[in-house]
Amino acid sequence: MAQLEIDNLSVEFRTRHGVVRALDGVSLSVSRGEIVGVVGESGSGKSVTAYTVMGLNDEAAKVTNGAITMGGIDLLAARPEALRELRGREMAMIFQSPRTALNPIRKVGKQIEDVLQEHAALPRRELKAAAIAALSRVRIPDPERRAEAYPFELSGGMCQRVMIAMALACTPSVLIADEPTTGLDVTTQAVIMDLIKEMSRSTQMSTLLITHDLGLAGEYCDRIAVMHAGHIVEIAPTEELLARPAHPYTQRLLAATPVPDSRLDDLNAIPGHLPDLRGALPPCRFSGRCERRQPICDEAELPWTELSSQHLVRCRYPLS
Amino acid sequence: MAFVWKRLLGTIPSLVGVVVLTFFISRALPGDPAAFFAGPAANAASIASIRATLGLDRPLPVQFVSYIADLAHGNLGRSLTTGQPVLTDLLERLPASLELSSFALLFAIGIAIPMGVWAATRINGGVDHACRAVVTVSAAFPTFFVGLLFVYVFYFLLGWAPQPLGRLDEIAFSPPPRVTGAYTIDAAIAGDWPVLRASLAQLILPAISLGLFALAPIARITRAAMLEALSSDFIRTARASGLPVRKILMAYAFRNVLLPVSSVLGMVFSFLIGSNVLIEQVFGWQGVGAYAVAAVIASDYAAVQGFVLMMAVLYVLLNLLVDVFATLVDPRVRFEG
Amino acid sequence: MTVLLEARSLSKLYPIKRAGRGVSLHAVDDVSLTIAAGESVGLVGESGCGKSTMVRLLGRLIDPTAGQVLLEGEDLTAITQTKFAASPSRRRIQVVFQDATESLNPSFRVFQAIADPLKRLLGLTSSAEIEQRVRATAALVGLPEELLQRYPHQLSGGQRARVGIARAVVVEPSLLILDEPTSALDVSVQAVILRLLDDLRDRLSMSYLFVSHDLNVVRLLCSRVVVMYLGKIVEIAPAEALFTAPSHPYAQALVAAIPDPARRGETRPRLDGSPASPINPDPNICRFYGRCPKAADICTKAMPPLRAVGPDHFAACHFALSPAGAHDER
Amino acid sequence: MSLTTFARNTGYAFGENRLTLVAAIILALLTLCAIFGPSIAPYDPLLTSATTKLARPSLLHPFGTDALGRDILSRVIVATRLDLGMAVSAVVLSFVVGLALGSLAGYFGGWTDRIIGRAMDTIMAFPLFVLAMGIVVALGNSVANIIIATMIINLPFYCRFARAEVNVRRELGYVEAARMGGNGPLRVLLNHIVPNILPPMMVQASLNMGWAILNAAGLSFIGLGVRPPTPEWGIMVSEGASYIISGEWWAFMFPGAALVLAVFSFNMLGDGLRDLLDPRKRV
Repeated sequence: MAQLEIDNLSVEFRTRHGVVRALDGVSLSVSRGEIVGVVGESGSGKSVTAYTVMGLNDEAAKVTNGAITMGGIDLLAARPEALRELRGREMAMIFQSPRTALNPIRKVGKQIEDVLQEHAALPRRELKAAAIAALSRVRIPDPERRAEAYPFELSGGMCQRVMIAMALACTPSVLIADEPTTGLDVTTQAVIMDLIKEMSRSTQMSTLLITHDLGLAGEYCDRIAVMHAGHIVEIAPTEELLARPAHPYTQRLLAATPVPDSRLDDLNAIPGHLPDLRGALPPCRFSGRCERRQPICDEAELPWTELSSQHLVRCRYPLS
Repeated sequence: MAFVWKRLLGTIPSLVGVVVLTFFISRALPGDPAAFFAGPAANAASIASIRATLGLDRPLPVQFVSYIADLAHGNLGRSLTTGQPVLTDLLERLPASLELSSFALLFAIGIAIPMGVWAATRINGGVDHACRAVVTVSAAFPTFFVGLLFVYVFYFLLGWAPQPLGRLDEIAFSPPPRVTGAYTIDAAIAGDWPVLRASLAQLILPAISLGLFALAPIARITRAAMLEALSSDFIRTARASGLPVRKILMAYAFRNVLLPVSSVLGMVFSFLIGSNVLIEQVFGWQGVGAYAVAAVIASDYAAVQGFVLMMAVLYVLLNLLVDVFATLVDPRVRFEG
Repeated sequence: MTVLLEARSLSKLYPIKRAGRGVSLHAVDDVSLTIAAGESVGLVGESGCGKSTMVRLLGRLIDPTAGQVLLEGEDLTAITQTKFAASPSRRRIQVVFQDATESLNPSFRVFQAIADPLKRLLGLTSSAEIEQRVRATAALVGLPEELLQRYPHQLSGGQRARVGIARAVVVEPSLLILDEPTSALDVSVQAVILRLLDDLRDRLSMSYLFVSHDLNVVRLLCSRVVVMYLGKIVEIAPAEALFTAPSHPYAQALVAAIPDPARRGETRPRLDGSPASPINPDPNICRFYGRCPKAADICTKAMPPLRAVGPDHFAACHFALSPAGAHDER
Repeated sequence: MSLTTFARNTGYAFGENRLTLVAAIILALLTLCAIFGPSIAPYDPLLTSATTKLARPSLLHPFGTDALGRDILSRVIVATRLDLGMAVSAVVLSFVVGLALGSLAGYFGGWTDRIIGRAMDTIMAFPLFVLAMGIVVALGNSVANIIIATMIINLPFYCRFARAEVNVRRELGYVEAARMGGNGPLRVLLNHIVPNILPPMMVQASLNMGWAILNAAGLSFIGLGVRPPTPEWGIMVSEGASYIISGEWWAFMFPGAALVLAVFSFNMLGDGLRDLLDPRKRV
């Protein structure tokens, strides 16, 4: 059984202007040591998925359907206190803009100690050494000195390493990385992504990588789920998805993403924009932008089409 | 401790500015001080002689130098009403004002900060509404009016408070032996409990009226800064790391609130010192503020100038304290300094 | 090939007063660069390498500490900032700024935003003519007419990007400097804007200086690429050459860092650590020293100059191979 | 902001926060008093009467009479013009001067900035009310000088606010774009920057108005500026204060309440305006 299992998850946000159906029937699983990418444009619901797993959504969010289990524990049914104890110990998260994600007036070593103190059964005097060990695991040079630094004294890439060290301090079994390299330089991005990949392999951690960059997901993920307007529209092993996209949106997204060998003439835009997630929505939320759309797409329930045991697509007329 | 010295040096321009501006207020602005001192009945000759004795016939730079020299000797001039050196007068009355302001500040901080923090953690809850109401109301009430209302309600109607005539009912009690000059502290030192009780009874209404006005900005900024801190990325990280709520609130959110709060304290001190003048007037408190108002009414020029200068210096020093505190709280300030 | 714009030994130093006299941040340090008429040049490098300062220097928004900017031989740096605003050359270099949201005046309607440069730079006063040109430009960049009366906050990201472009091209510049024009956009919108930009360059026969951190995007639009590192140019190369055979170790690391699904699982050389300080750097130590995998003693003794390593291909590294082959100057 | 969104936001600001609406109505009434005060007032505010000294509030004198038998209601109404007038003129003056100085300092930086900044720092180095006292004493005890003193102690807020806003915008893309578009420094400042900082500054001004009223009234309370028998709220409170301990509350209560009402309304209106301008910044 997969380490992290999201089953038919639906989430709504109550806002001033109506109920936003941010997620609808999202299913996804991550096995031990596996990296699964969740890719989509802004507003597709990929971050909401991550936050819901962590139980970090704000009060306006409401899970209306579905289940999330981690290592057999039902996360949605867990009491807040039990969930809090899981966070940081069994599941951890890293964020974009690592500099602001760290407490600006607390030494980074101390911030890691805070996590260890809460979750690791360590005597107080060993906390500091453990924090330094966590820093050196992510190959921060001179960890003793860096532990004494404040976030503003470190570069963005270094802060992200601190974040990773903090997330991995208690060797969690699930890591959620929410756009971990957005805003970092490409060279730093490569180093950070290498590190995440290495860590997830060496500790058999299940990693969910949230990103808008299909190229990045393509290089680092074992499987990729493509999201559009709160739906997962396609999920497949990376090579399969990149070589044989079955959903029109995936194909469009691939065509719009510049990769090293693409040419400007091949670059294609995706017509239209995300549908308004308030009010009535067709079963296929892409139908308004889809040129292959048939009348039935807006009427009947939308089935999953299984192209292979690993390749699922939520389209009645998948590309072949 | 290097940064403390740095801040100390940083106050020099402020102090220079204060001295220069005070000098200009006293000498270079329209209105002839000599005529002022001479009074309405004076003739040209008497004005000229006063001008000479005051040194006002000399060129401005020379006057400035002698002004600085006087200041260096602690000479702020002599009060027309008391006949004493202004500095002596002021130093004698300063502890009373400091006592009042300190109690007011303690009251304001003691209520405003917990209230602001609590309001921010339960936004739109009961405490939040109460916080907003208190902030709105207390910002709209002039201190002197609040003081008078208190006197009317607690002295005249309810009879709970003693007569608002100064720091101690001197018919029933005699002031404690002077150590700090603050009656409450001196009474405690002397172990004279009845006097301590009596002086506290006198202190409570003016301190609360003064504190209420200072409370609004502190509560407002605490609530806003706490809200901002709670919605910040690093709080999200702390939650994602499963830290306990208490730790998130205190070690993460609240410590980050101290910096904006300390930066508003400068403003609060400014309010306090200003409102102090009005409140002393209302409660017959024998501090520097009441002295200054008496001087204003009696056109006692040197006394008012001395008061302005002393308050400015005090304010600069208080701001220095705030700065040092901010530096201790926030490492970033240390590095920018 | 005629040279449109030439930067000669441009430097921009920002004095750091707190640190004392003579201490300054070397944002751009002795950079020379040419852009030919009709050419599209890419400028890449990590944040803090001096890209944005270059944009402002070449756009004549700030004065260089030393060096010149020449437009078809005319020394623009000899004209003061204030005079330049009114000079005829002003219209010939335009910039499309990063983050279209910040680069549009929130209180100007789209029409005003596009019309303002026409009034100031071309001195147009006839409202009929202004209106005609604004509409023509809006059509050119694919901006529907009904959007002209909107305010920026009523537009989508892609529409704002189009307004930013329209405002810059309405005066028909010779050089358009594009400062990360698509960094805030979703890929689907980015694709449209990139194609629009490519199309406009042909139609209006402009030269481009395209500043970006996304090498895949640079590759699509540019024929030549300039790589900067800590205020210095470390490599200039035809786009294909840079991506297939980068010469400078930094450029190599940069190209190797591009995410590429086709190279999954390969271990590629990675660039670790962070750049040296840009504050008063030692002029005799290669800026890349400390992070460079090839670092040797010579790198701390002399700053490597840009030298030819292939046709139109220059690199500033002691170990870059010269076109003749494997001789190096150790 | 288009007219419709403005209308929607206005409706929102009032609808969401009824206090703003109440404040606007009170301010409208106060403005009427300020303009037509002398003709609305039932009695001559200066008319003394030996027979009706310190009369309790009654139908004849709704707010009672003071120690000289003058009608307090009439005095409170007539004083509106002076109290609001002092505050409004001081705020307008500091708004204009502060905007000008702050914009110049923020846009040109360098020496301009240093000199203006140093001047503002010097003002801010004083406890402001105390400085105002000093200024009025030095310049002479008059209403005009109260306005000048209030203007001076308010100046740093506007100046710093404008400076910060200009400084932020100076580096923004749209200002650089305006320069690219051939606008000279003055035009950039006047056409592109100042219009965008006016709305937040107006909010600042309306929030500041209450404070200006308090300051001016505080100065008259301690006997500066306004001279008896001129009706003015601060001085009326001060005159009424002597009778509290003997229980004649109306002499200080009504002018004090007028003061509170005016300050409260301006504060509420300022809050409402801020919400209108930026609903996210709600505090």
